[in-house]
Amino acid sequence: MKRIYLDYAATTPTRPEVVKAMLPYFTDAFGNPSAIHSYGQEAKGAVEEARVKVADLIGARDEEIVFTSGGTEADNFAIKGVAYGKESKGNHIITSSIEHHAVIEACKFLERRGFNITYLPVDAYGLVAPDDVRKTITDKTILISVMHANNEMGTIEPIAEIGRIAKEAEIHFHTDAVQTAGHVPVDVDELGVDLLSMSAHKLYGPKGVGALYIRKGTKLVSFMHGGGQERRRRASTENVPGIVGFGKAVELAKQEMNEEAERLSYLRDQLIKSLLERIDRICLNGHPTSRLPNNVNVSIDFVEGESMCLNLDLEGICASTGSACSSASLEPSHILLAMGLSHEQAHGSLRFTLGRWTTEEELARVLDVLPQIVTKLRAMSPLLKSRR
Amino acid sequence: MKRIYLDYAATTPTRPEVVKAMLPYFTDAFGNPSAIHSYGQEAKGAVEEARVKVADLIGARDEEIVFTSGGTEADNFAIKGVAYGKESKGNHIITSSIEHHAVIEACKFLERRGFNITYLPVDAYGLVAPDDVRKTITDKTILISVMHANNEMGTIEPIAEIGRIAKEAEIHFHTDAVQTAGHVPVDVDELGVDLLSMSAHKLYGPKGVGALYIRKGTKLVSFMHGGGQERRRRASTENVPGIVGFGKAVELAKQEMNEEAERLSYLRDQLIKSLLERIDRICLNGHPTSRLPNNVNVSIDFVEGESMCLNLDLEGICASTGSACSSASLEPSHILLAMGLSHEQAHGSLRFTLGRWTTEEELARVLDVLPQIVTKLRAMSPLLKSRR
Amino acid sequence: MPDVRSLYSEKVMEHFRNPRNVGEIENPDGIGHVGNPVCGDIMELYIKVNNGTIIDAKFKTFGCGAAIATSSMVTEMVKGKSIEEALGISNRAVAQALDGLPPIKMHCSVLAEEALKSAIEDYLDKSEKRSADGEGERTP
Amino acid sequence: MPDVRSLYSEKVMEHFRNPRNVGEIENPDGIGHVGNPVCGDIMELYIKVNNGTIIDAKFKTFGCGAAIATSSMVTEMVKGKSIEEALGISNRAVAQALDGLPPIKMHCSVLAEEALKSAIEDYLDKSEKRSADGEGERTP
Ligand SMILES: Cc1ncc(COP(=O)(O)O)c(C=O)c1O
Ligand SMILES: Cc1ncc(COP(=O)(O)O)c(C=O)c1O
Repeated sequence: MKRIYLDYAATTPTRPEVVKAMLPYFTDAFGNPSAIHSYGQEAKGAVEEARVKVADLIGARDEEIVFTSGGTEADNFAIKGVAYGKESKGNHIITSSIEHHAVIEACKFLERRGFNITYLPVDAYGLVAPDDVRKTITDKTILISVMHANNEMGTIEPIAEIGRIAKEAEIHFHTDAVQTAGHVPVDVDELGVDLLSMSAHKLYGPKGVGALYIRKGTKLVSFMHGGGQERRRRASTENVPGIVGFGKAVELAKQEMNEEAERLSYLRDQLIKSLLERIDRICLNGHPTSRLPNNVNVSIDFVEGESMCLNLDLEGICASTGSACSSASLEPSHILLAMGLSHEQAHGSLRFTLGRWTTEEELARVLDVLPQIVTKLRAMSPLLKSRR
Repeated sequence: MKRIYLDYAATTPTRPEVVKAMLPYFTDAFGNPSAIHSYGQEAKGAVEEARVKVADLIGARDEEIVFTSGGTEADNFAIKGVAYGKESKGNHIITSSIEHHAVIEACKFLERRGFNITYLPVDAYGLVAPDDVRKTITDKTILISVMHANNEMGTIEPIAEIGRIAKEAEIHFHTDAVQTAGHVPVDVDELGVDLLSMSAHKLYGPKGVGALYIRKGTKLVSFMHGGGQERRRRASTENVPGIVGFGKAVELAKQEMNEEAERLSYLRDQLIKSLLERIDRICLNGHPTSRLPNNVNVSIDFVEGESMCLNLDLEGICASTGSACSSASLEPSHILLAMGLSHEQAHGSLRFTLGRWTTEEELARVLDVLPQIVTKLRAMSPLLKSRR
Repeated sequence: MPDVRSLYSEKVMEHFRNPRNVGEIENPDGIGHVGNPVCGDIMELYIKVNNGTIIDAKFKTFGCGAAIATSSMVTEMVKGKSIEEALGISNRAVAQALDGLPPIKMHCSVLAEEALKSAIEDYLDKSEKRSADGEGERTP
Repeated sequence: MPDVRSLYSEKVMEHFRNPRNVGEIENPDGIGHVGNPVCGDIMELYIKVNNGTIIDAKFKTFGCGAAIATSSMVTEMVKGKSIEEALGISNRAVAQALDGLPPIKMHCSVLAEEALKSAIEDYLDKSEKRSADGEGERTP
């Protein structure tokens, strides 16, 4: 059975062109970029070439890009870096209640160490209100961090508006663009951000590499302490093949982004429409239009997400859920709860995220299989009965 | 011209067998290990298999291994993790003056934040005296961190002795084993360590992946905050291909370590002997016997390291130096200075580190070429004249 | 290429695919209702008792794969057992019968044990009440 | 396969490989001695002056590739120049003549400029002294 992968927001396969670009840097051009000899310098050159590509994708200058081990490190670096860099000015950080764990947990760590964090609420679509940001700013506020688009329910946030508010108030502004970079246009000046996180494995690059954009002049304490790599901003021997792969992936993404976003948005809307038609007591989570092109997230009443996913998996379909029962965490998605979903609804969420290899046929198969699974699970649901 | 790589301590090429093991995890088994579907679970299985191999190399249990983005992160995690985890007990950390920057800079970061760090001196061979450790312990000491072997001048430290002292005093003990794991026997129980850092790219694995061994019961605050990966100890989507490659590299290292160490020790001693014979006013840095099998580090009077390296590079020979002029840093090696070398000697250091593909012929070529280079540089050295 | 692995044992997946004893029992002798929407697992367990022996058991479960499999397994395990024997079924026994559960899913087996205990208590409460009622009938 | 790149420009490497004017000048008219072992670069620059024109320049340098190349380049640049012209040679001019230096190596060009200035000062000091001595000879 050919499997149908619809979990592109969790991770993407590395594109063959990307793997091909990486390969020489494992075995042949394997040098340490800090070394002055030819092996070192050819590795360094490759890293710098990738840096230009990544900068180019988001309208930044290459010296404003620092490579990291992924989106989580970029988020930790931005948040802890500004917190420690600016603590003489204040200890207040504004973020949202729908951030990725990498932002939320970094903030909670700082909270335990005396910082003061505001987690802004969102509306039923998952949108942060720029006005809430404005009202929450105090003279102790040193950082605002709001994600560009949510990984779970796909809502794209009004970053440019928040950027204007941050700029006016002269407060550093960070956005987690892990889900948008390479998928929708991202321009650091248009968004008005000082810091922006990316992760290669979300855009058909390798796992274990990401980047933090740091606008020139942004005061930041290092997160990874050690050697003088990345202009002394991030220590550790550079993951040269990973960085080269990231660069290649970004280059391809830039070329194909617009066309691909259009194709996926169409498939997304078709899938949403058909799901709502074929299954009763189902609702769309997240914003209907200010939404990632590849994200479909629904809650289906009376059934639990993991058991839907497992049943789909048995049919060769890979999806995900915000249910408590999802593998790495025991709480239901804080994101869905923040939007006002009940616990039952959060546990009944199902996310399909589409990607480069998604076809109409694959989605047709989902539409064939899912209603039966829902029927089967509802037959054993005590929730359905109690509502009869 | 076939290049001669003698900078294996800086980084090693990834072995072809390792690359081969990694490849399926980029494009086919590319899942996110946190996902419950089949793609996720096969990735998770691969990560767990690698964990068993890494644990096995150092005599640990697999649940005591946490994968990181490299040696630097492992060091940062260990040091900051214990500091924050134990700060209610005390704020004193003991380390040595010859640690890698990843340890030193993490300590300096903590120092700026109110911790109290002792940097123990070393003798002329680069050895830390266990007795110095014992004497420096106070009731506020929460961590001892001494590296297993030094990356620059190769001295292997008396870790087991220090381990006994740490155990007696009930203080967490960390060792940076980035240069030893996979090269000489490393056993966490024999060494008596609670925390141990490793990096894959130093043992023919890929760059951008490492591990921290955390003895069961060691209290540690997370460094990378975010999702629940690595049993909630290290967030971020696992670098699956990197981890698989690390596992494969470790497996091969374990099989071949003893034989390879013997082969390299012989070559090392030959090279040292011949260098001392053929060049005057040259001395060996580091310990003559308690020394990494692959490390040759000498200081050559009146000549500067970078210009020697560049000249060697022109002859196709890749080596490194502790001179200020080495690429990433502007200070001369703190390690050589800590051993009591003068600034001139530190600037005149040259390191050859041997590895799997090093042959006697390669070293013969070094011995052919280096004396001429030294002669040429000495002819233009104002230091030589002033000593005449 | 690596093996395709699964979160769960084959036994769990077998019970998840084909859960035994799904449904309700009309006029059950005991009902257990445990769990809550917050944690995401809700189980209802029905038993029919005859002469101190559980002769039938059914369940309805909202929850993850492990919740469904443990529900299915526990209903299988109790059938034909005396009330006392049934009370001796531990969550570990349920998990073991399924060839183990992932550590983070052990709470599902606890829930299954609790559902069973709760159904039995319900049965015991009712039968006390019934015998009290019966005595009542006899006395006046 | 990627290109083999170098830390330095071809011009730097050319001067590093074949440094011009290595050595000392016997009875020089000026000597500049700059740098120190701590920073790792030490330069000595010798000049021979005739009629206010630098007719020869030589150097000895302990230091990195950039230190050697800038020493070589600055000695080339001053030859044939008047003292005044030579004083106008900036470190940037030296770096530019080498097709640029990596940012962290710019200090080497500064050192070369300083070595030159120091040699010229030495020359000027000496010639003042000489002319003072000369005047002295004439007066009594
Ligand atoms: C929005 C968002 N931020 C951060 C991350 C973390 O990225 P990584 O897994 O590369 O650490 C992810 C994905 O996991 C994400 O979706
Ligand atoms: C002793 C030692 N510790 C730590 C590190 C850092 O490892 P990495 O480059 O993987 O971060 C290195 C090498 O760079 C090292 O030699």
